[in-house]
Amino acid sequence: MSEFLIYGLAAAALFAICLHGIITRTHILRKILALNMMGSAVFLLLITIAERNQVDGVADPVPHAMVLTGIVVAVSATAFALALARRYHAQTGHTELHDEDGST
Amino acid sequence: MENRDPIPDSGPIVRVLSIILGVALFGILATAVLDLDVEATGLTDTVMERIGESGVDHPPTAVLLNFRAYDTWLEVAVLLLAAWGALVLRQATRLPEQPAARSPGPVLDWLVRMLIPLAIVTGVYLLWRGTDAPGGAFQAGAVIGAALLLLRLSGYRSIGLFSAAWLRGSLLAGFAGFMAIATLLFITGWTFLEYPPAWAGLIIVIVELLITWSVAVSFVALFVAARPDDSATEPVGGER
Amino acid sequence: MSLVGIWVILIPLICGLAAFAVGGRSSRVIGLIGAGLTFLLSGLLVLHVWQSGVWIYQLGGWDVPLGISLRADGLSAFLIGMTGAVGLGISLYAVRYFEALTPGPSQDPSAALRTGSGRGEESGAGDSPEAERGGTEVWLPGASYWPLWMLLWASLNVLFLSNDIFNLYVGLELLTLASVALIILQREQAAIVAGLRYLLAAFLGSMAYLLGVALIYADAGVLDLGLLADAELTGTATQVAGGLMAVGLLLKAALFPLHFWLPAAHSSAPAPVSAALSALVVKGAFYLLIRLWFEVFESAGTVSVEQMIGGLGAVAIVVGSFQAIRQERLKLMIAYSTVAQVGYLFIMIPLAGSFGDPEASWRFEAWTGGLYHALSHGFAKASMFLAAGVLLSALGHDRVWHLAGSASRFPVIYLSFGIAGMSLMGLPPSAGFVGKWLMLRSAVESGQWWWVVILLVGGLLTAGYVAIVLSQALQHDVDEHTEPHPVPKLMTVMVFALAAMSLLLGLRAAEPLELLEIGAPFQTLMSVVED
Amino acid sequence: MTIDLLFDSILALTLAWLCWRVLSAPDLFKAVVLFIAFGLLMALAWVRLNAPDIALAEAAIGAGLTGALMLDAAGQMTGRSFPYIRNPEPAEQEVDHGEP
Repeated sequence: MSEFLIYGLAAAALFAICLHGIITRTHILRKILALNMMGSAVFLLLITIAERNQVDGVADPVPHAMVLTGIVVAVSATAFALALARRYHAQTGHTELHDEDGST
Repeated sequence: MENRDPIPDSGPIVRVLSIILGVALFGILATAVLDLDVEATGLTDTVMERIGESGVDHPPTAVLLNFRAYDTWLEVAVLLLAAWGALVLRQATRLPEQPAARSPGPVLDWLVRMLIPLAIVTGVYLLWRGTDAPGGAFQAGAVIGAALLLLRLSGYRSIGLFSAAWLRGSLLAGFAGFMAIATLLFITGWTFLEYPPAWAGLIIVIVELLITWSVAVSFVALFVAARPDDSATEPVGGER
Repeated sequence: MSLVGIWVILIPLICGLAAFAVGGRSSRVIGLIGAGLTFLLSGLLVLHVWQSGVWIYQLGGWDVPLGISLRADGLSAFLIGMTGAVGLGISLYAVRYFEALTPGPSQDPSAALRTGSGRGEESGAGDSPEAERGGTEVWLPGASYWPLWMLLWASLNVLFLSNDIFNLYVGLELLTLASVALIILQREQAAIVAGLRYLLAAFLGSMAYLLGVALIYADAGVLDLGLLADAELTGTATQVAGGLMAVGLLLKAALFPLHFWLPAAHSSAPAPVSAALSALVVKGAFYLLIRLWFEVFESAGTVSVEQMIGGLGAVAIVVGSFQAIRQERLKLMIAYSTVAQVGYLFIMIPLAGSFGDPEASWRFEAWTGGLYHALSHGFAKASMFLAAGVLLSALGHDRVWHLAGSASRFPVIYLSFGIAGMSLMGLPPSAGFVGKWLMLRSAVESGQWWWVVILLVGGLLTAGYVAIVLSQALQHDVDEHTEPHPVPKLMTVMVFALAAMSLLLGLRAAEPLELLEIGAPFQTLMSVVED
Repeated sequence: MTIDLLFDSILALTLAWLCWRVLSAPDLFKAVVLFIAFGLLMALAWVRLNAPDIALAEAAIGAGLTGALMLDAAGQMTGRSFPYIRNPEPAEQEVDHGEP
């Protein structure tokens, strides 16, 4: 049953790597990619938990439902963020988030 | 090789601090994971005991559309909001029309003619299967959405599907339909989001159908609306 | 009557969807009906909890842990009531505000409200053929405002009523997406950057929260808040989960140093949206944090962590206030003031935390004090942002140093600004005073004198930026060459009404405080007497 | 059993490596392609973890749809498929701020 540990630790590692990516990468798309993979890391942990919770070969369906919900929520937020990023890029040509310096 | 995104692109101090933070976080998370019991049952038994009352046989579907239907209902609202937000960004009530002059070409035409029916059949199959085996509304919606998108991107004038009223109706269908069913039952005395046992299976199928359609159209809307106005920014004289 | 908790979620959703489906100008009517009904239902819910105590509802008829339950205790009712009252005020204001934005043959106040660059207007023009091809439908910011605002309101009520940690995650996401969609309503470049940064920050916060949910579920096997509270979790996994959830929510509640996204996001939105974000949305994350902190992680919390969060709150008060004093634009000043005021809210954590005697009455005092401060800030900050919106649409700018002498033209606006400022400073007899007084008393009783110093210094700093605005406005040298645009009366009335509420709630604090006792996670004065 | 565990370990390590590559591959397009591969491998891991339906959703939505959105956005932001963007390098951010 150390399948649980392998994937659980993998989820922990992925989460940490993605946090590093969000902090250090300034390109908006990289940040969005990192956030998405961070979501996948959490989902991986949930599915690992579901597998651990199995009874007679049936995995725990509650984390499965949570992951399915989470995937849809994540893609919604991602698509919206991409739409914003692309509009921003089309307006300014920037690929990084710049402050407006309070000017209008 | 074009390198427009120099990596790494933050200062060295930030990088070092971030690595320290990342390693510390990994350590903390690993400790937590190692601390968890390796054997547990969670809610598996609880779900399996009552699955007979849910109207479906596939446990995740039972959880999604009956036991925790509230989550799913709100999740469809999140999707609706994202699509609506993308439309706000375009200041549009409908999706832009596909530039008309693009002709698919024989290969693409053949491919589209083959793929679209296949995708739709796959989608419906996934939906239908979802009641007793892996599959379900969101997967089916994604596949059908991909088919619609392909239809659009390959230059076909879609069937008036994305007029303002159609778009709005399609985006709303899942959330509003789900809400209408739940509200009607609620008014007639049932607990909110409770289905009459005899009707549970049918209601779930209807709700899944509506969600599938909304998911498919939302994905198309998100994909198309995410593009900054191609028509507006194209050089003057270009095709509309 | 006992089902009012469902309707308070359903009605704004139904009205929001109806406004969405109808579109165009009539969405305003539906939005207003929705605001009125939701306000009434919020009041009924408060009444219901007041009379019959904690309300619990099993959705779908499935008992926990299988299903999801809704729960309204005094705290939930308190915040739903606040949201209802502030929301109604904002809605009435927004009717007139967005009318002024509607393109029409009259003079062009929209140009005054648009602070965006020329670029945004150019692409706006590029879109219009799109809208024209859609037939009679012209794109109106107001038409999108109403459905989104109704959805935002509903998601706040979802958040305050939900009793399931995963469902709360979905509620948080709903709240975030509605907020961002509202921020970018006018598509100004500054708003798009701010909205994007907010969305990414909130997304990160949600992921941390969700990881915490996963760990808790792995540890406890349930998601229901009540069951989790009974389980009295203390393991390492729970502590890590608590830390992750707390950090995620602190990011969403914008506690220093995780506030980086807030000032731009709150100041670049349209005024009714800024008001809703600062007054209500920030409280959503704050509410969830204290709910979890004092009910689920009660036994896992430690004094040092609590003191640290309070310390961050103290830094937020000082840094936020100084930043507010430095700002040249009024909306940014008010947004930085929110950063500072959020700091106050988190001083409650060490005061009501596990410092000293766990049975002590000061814990409840601090808890109610913090919440009362949240209430007063809700009304006062909404009034301030709406006041800034009036000035912006009348004068075409909101630069603090160019407001000189405008008090003679907008006496009610500045009077309201002063009253709201008084509440933020915590001067008697405002509601802010009640909150601060309770927190001060708790700090003295528990012997944590260092928070007394912070609370007092914070009041002085708040007085600083409020005084800057008022002293500018009261100067004599009137800027003659700009004739202000006429501003609808209703907007001014709402600014005043919200400010007045922040005062009245200070004069009549007994009932709201008693409401908070219902189902409170502490030994309350009442329960001590009963024992 | 041990072969299974070996497979799981390799899969987990590959996932971590891919994640790192997505964040550090110099070419943005390549990063997005790696991201799609990451999503598909993640789906494979979920199949191993007895969650085939969720794996299906991840492959269709997480890798497929998100990947397509990302590719489209990367195309715009690297200026490869959207010729109207004049200067993608953020060199003169102060100049192009006001008038277009």
